[in-house]
Amino acid sequence: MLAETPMQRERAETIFEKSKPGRRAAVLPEAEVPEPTLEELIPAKLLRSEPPRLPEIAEPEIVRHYNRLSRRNFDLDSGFYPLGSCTMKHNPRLNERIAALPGHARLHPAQDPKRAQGALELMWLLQRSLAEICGLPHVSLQPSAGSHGELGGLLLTRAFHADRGEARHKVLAPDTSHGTNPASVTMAGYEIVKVATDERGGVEMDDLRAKVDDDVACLMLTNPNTLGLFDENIAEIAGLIHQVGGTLYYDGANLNAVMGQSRPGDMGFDIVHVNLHKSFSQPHGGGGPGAGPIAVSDRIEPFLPRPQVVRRESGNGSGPHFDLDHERPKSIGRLRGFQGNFGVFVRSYAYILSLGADGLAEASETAVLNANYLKARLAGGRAGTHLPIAFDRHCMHEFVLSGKPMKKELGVATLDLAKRLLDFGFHPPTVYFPLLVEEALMVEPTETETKESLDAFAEAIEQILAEAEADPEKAKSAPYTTPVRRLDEVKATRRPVVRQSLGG
Amino acid sequence: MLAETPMQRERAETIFEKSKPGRRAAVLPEAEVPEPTLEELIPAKLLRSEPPRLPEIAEPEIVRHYNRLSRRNFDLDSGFYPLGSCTMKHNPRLNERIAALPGHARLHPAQDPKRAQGALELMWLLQRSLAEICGLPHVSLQPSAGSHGELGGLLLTRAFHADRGEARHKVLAPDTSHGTNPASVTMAGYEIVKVATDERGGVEMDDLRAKVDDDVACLMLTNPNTLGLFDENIAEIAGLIHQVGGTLYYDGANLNAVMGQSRPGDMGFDIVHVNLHKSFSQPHGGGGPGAGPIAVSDRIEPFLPRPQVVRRESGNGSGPHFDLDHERPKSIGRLRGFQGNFGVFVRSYAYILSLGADGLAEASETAVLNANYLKARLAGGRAGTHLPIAFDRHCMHEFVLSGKPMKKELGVATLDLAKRLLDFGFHPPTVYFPLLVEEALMVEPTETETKESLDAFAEAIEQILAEAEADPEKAKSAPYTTPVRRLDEVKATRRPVVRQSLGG
Amino acid sequence: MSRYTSATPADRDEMLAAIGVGSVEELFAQVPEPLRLGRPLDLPAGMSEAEVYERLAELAARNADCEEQVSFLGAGMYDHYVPAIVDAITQRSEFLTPYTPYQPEISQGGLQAMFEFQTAMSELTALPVATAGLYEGPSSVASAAYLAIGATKGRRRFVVSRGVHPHSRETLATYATGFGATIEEVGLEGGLTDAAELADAVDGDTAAVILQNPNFLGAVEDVEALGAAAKRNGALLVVAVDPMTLGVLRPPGECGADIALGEGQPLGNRLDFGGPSFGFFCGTEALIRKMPGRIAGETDDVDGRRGFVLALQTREQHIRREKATHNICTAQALNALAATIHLAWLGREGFRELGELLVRRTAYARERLATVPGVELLHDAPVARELALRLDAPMGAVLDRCAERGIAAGYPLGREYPEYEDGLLVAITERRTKAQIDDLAEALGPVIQAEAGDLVANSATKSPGGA
Amino acid sequence: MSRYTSATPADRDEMLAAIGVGSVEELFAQVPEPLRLGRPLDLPAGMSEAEVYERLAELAARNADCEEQVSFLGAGMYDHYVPAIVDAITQRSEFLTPYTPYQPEISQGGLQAMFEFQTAMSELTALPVATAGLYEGPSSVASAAYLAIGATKGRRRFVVSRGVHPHSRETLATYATGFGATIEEVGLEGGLTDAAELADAVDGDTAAVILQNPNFLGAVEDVEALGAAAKRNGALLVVAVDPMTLGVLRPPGECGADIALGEGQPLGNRLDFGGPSFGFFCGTEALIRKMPGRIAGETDDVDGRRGFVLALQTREQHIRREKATHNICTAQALNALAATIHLAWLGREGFRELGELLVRRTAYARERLATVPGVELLHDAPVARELALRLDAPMGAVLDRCAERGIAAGYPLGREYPEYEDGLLVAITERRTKAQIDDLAEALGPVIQAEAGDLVANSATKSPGGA
Ligand SMILES: Cc1ncc(COP(=O)(O)O)c(C=O)c1O
Ligand SMILES: Cc1ncc(COP(=O)(O)O)c(C=O)c1O
Repeated sequence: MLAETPMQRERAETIFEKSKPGRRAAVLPEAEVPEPTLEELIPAKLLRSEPPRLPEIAEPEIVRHYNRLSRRNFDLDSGFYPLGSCTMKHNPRLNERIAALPGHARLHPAQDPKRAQGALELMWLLQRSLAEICGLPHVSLQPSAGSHGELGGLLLTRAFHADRGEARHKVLAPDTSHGTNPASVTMAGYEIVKVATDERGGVEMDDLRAKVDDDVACLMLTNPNTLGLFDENIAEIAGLIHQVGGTLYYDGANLNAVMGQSRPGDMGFDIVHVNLHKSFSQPHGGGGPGAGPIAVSDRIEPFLPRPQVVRRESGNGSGPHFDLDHERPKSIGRLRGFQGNFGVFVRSYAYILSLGADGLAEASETAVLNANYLKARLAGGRAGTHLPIAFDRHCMHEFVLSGKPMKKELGVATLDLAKRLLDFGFHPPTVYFPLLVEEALMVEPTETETKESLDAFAEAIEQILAEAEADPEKAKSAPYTTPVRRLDEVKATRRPVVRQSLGG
Repeated sequence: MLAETPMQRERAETIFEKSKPGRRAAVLPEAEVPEPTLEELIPAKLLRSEPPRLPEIAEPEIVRHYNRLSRRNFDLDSGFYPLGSCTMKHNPRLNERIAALPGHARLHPAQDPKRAQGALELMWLLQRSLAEICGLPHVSLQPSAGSHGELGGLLLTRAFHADRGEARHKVLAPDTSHGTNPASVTMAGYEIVKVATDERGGVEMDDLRAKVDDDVACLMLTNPNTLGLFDENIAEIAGLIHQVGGTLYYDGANLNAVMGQSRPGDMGFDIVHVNLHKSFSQPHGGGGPGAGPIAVSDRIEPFLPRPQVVRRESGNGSGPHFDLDHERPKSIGRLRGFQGNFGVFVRSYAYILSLGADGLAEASETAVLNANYLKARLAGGRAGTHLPIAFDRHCMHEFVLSGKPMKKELGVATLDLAKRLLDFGFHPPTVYFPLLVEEALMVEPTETETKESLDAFAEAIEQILAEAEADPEKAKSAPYTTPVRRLDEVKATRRPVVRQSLGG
Repeated sequence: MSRYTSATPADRDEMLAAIGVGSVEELFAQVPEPLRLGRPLDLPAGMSEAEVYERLAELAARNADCEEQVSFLGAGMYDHYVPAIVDAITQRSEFLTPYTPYQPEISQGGLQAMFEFQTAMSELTALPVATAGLYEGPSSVASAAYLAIGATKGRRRFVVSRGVHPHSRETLATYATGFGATIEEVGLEGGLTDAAELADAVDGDTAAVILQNPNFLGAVEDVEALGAAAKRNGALLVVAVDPMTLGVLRPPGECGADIALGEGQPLGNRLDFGGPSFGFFCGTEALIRKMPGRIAGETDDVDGRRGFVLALQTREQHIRREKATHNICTAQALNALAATIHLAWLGREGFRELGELLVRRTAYARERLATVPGVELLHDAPVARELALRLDAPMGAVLDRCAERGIAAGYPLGREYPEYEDGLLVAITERRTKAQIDDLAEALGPVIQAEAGDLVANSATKSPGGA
Repeated sequence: MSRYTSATPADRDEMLAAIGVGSVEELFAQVPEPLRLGRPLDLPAGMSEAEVYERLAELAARNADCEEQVSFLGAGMYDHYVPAIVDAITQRSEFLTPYTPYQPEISQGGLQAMFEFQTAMSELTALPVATAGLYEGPSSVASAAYLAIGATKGRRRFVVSRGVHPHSRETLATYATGFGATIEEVGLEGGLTDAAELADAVDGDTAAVILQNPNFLGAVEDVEALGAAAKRNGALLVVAVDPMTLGVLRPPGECGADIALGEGQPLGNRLDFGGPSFGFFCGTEALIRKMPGRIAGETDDVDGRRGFVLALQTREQHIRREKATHNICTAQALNALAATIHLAWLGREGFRELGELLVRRTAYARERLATVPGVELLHDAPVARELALRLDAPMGAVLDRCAERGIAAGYPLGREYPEYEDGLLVAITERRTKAQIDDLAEALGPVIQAEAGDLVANSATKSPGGA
């Protein structure tokens, strides 16, 4: 019998603690030029007296440190990761290979567009592809992530209304909306107004009608929404918003359900953000990078951020060329430096080229099939009793269970179930979101999972529930086998220690 | 308490067992050309009826399979790996980056030398560098590993003697020699004659004198030898062999001890192989690839393998160019296809450029320092009692302990100690080699280890021995925490199962 | 089934049976018919891996990258050498493929890396609190402004030096329409922020004074002196810094900065035509609960083992929604990891040496380039790693001619600084050798002469420039 | 201290004190003074990482690689597309940096991968036993010959087709001086091994008959028919195969081969100017204890868990020394892993499809090229992935002219086959598109015309070649 796993035995030590004076990894080139003292070049008062206390450590131990650290992460390339709303789909290594080509990786962002034609063409092609997928004619690639796209979309809305001499103050969003939606609303200077959810999991139409007026700048919607359900009233909703002159914003986090099946533009949305790190396979990197391009309708186009990638016909018949258009008088301006997360564009465009029209449609189909299958598996057995589905209808690419009965009857909270799943080698679903569902468990298997993985996950849930029926403590004290066990999050927030102390 | 570690719980399943008919990862390009049936192009009797039963599995699960598998390996980038004789030194990632450049990785071996000047120049530069390090003027890069170099060296010896009208039959090697030495001797058609070791760990001179005669083709020596000791009589030994017209072969596995300090050529050796995967940082790859270039003296040069990389002055004053010289009438011929393990040459040359003259000398110095320090640490405490040093003098880059007292007094064999070290997160030293030392433990820390790692290793040994004094069963049943525990090697050899059965 | 999906026809049948429907079609019935696309997307058919590679390698080859050109382009992103271990480690699946560490027990690798990143950035800036990172540089400036509104109880006026990166100022302007804030720009004088104008501009309604150091023209500012106006008026002092200069330049935390932030690309990140990189964001203890984005914090597990978690999550959108300090969710964790590894690789001494190398090579470049006929210094303030010139010839033509010789000569200032229509910003990294600097000088001379004709004749005899 | 070593001056002092010496120098005292080098090595000083990169990237740029040229070079190594997952996985430290799995408990990753490799190669060749791999192709032929001596109780005569790769025949000849063996070569007739000559050559002293399929001229041999002579005389039938053809060609195990081996490069390995790659080596059950190199075998641990170990180590040098079946130690494990991953990626169907694609494109290329004036087929035997032509113009000049057009037209046969001085071997992979084949055809015509003058006039009207 073992007291600890090998990883548990290995106590955390930061790279700063492994430092020893005099060690180093980097050797720098010779200066080759005259070497006056720094004070001869820059006034002493503007100079630093002591270098920052970075670690002193030779290369082999740096490599070991981060290699060992890496193994303290669970990752998508090791196992099932049904983190709802995050679309943890396979990250093809092909895309990494292509992104690493020097023509991409070592291309300076201020390179003259004449000498960056390949990059601009790729961006233009990605814009066209996303426009087609979203069913909206214009795309800006600038936003760095979904939430950045949301902010951009709301600033577009503001500019759109300002251009018409209007100042509106309210933005509507359902109570199931993602936290970034209201946060973006606040940052964009609007007031958020929550709309209720009906018993089928869609927007409560009466509530919506009651709240729609001409102070409404925008309605932000995720469709399928964060319950994994397609809002069947979307056409009517769009009508209501457009009637009062508002814009309809599509949070594209769930686009993976509808690629090649249904298009936000066709549903009536004016502005869509696309999370390239979700539907388009950019690896999540432990929390980024991503990218959140926005697709918009004609009426929003004039306000898109600057610069915009454009294709121009050469007058001289030498074929089209690509450029950055800065002359956009109505533009909201920049959302960030340079042209956006180009490295992400490369990966996502490689993904689109790999799958093609059919492949994208098939991906969404399989994502929906996998979700419904897993939902069906979990509707039986103990999960059916303890973890009922929140809204009982076919789902799209994800679904939400409620751990309320489990908590009530077994004393085991959703959090406990999640922690116990860790011992079974699974990443837990998203927990406690959407807020609407008590003890929520949001499951998104994605299309790249096998039926075997789904079955194994369902069996693990069954086993955990069986175990909890016999002894709820088992789950409540879980996990047991992870590199560290349950952590004191309260302490970390009450008395935050957010950097390694180095004394002095 | 835990019944099993997470890795132990995960039972081995091969990629073939994960196969499911109809799945696939590769999508192939369209043929683009006419597609007659194969029988129209190749007679049916020469065609295969059923494709080989390769796995059917989509890319995400292939990646997961090998990622998970990888974590069932201990590796140099995770911890201390003092595997004697193998020089497990840090493998710089820079070298991987350079080897992956398309100009290296996608260069066809049959490219016309005119259009492979960079590759040939690199090979030539590596030849010159190894010649300088070995103190011998000519180098062939062809051999694929040390043992291949040995075979090559013996065939060179044969050719050298044949050229003088001699046919000799015996090759001498000390009883401490590595297994490849006698195996190469046999393959080269010679008879091996063992030479004894004296009480200082060097060649027993009387025994050598008794065995040297004019039927001796060659003496193969490792210096420092596999005990980690420099043979102080090397000059005399060389004299004895040369006197009878034999060649002196240097097994370069231990070159890491003497780079920039002492050169085999200066010691009197005629032929040297260099394991680029040891002293020159080519990663070991789980058992290759490596490369075993040979450096030779003038008298051996005419017999070197074909083709040889040469630098030629252009008659027209346009500077030198590089070529493959096939016109070597006395050459022993090829030892393999094309030009050798070029990818390994790139890595090792990058390493030589990185360290330079001083760095290489410093590497050997530090390797020797680290070995002697660890030896000193292990001379104290329980190791000093249970695991005495086999030959008590300063060592070079490695040293050999004997577990004989430990086995006798505690009933714990060297193998048990090695297995118990696994639980402490260390790769064990080489065990049961050299054969001369009973219950041998051969420790080579290399220069890239920190003092802290050496200390931790010494402390682990101390702890294991303390534990063994109290309860020898602890070691004898070790390991406990590895992905699998002690394996039945006898069964694997008695009733070998060497492939996955697929039924049918 | 594609190469990335696994549902065989047999699987599909079993799965549909378990669901209790006859086809996947039925599952999509919730999408009203008129909204179904009903046709294939108008995109090309899928391609094999080799074909995708060839196609995109072909596009990549149409870019003039820094492997092919000798590049003096900077302006916020720099062609530093990224050590091989950065790629090797960041490409490990364990770092590459997980998401934000919501489950800390199985995310200690990422969380500890964040903690180390925070420590490193805190050391660089000499400020006690660092976040785990924002999107990139310019939007971090806007995020600092947003924070300043809250930290000053709603002041909505920003005083910004024209030495701040134009992209940062433009981004701030974009965001400010949402914040309902106003921006006042302070001009440059001799390459440096006009101290008097700045002092005048700051008032009791000012939420923040925003500076950049070195500023966009490469000049090293006296941040402490400039910042006094902010202190006097209770405004935050926000300083955007080039992290690569912080081995030698006085860190913002020692100059009175409340917030130091910047573009992180120079630390271990590729150029990538502008992204992804990351923004770092550091501040005083007082601001910790107002910070944007993730922060890793140290704690213990139930058995007393040291561990790390996302701390202070109550600042964040997923908990606080409309009351969050920021809307950021997916950020740039992998890019921050790259920086952490790069900094560990450089180490304390290497980081300082690199800073010194940049300063010395830049000084050499300035002296050398100033001797070129037709070139003069745009300012003679001290510089660290980038310098500004004026050229006596049409900028576009000069840059094209240099490009023909394989040199990207620098960043033309004209678009963003009409006052410096003839201005060129030249950046130096440790990859730019003395020989390359000399080549640039030797290329510029004849190129300017050719483009400017005899305009340059009268400046041909001047002596080396500089201070 | 270098960047890779850690002993600081303080460490050194402590360590020397523990050892009980005053300097490292003292430790080297065992090296007699006259043998001490006493001067620095005559090598350049160490360089920074960036400088080493630049220097070697510069050398690399002086090679015309397959990224830059359209290459029809083959002759044993082929420009196949290596899927990205191969690099991603083989570059993981866990596979890249350990050594041979002597400690199986901590080497299950490598051992299981070997076991999978063996299974895959066994499937490909249809022989029950596969080893974990040898150095590369040609030396594997010599290793098979060595085995054959033992398996035939000391026969020392090999009959070898001239269709076997010249490098294999040369390597065999080199080794044979050690084995004390003789070699008889059998000629080719119409591109194929002369069956009658072969039958005559084999006798009761013959240890092995060695064939290659497809042979060096690209022709598909009737291995079973040719092998009959070996069977009759109790010699082993050894067949070198191109693994990429084994999705479509009858596998050696079904043709009576005792040993099938070959160059593994086409499976997941880079060209690397010729290495490292690996040799695969498969045989019948009867030969298992005579096999060279590592073999992974399945077994159980003390708790009954399935595991893998190095099996049958008593064949090996480290146990059996001079009685070992071979001298190999460090082999090519990582390259074999690359092959395993590539094969899993191709999968059962993909592997067959790839074989078919090669056959069809090669057929197209043969037909297309044969229409070029000045080109005729060297033989019209069936081909799978490589074809042999005769050109009516000086070979060197034709190849140079094609190279100027960015095409490596193929492998000239002249050096190794004086009888085919005008012979050119053209290899096809899935990367060589129809358009590229057409380009080659279009380039060859004018080039030959230019080089050969009116010599070609009379062949200009001939019809497409082929069988
Ligand atoms: C529904 C939903 N909306 C918005 C977002 C925000 O996207 P991002 O993380 O890219 O900023 C997320 C992602 O986490 C999401 O799941
Ligand atoms: C002393 C000695 N000689 C020879 C060899 C054989 O070298 P290789 O494994 O490169 O064939 C080794 C390596 O293991 C060795 O340690």
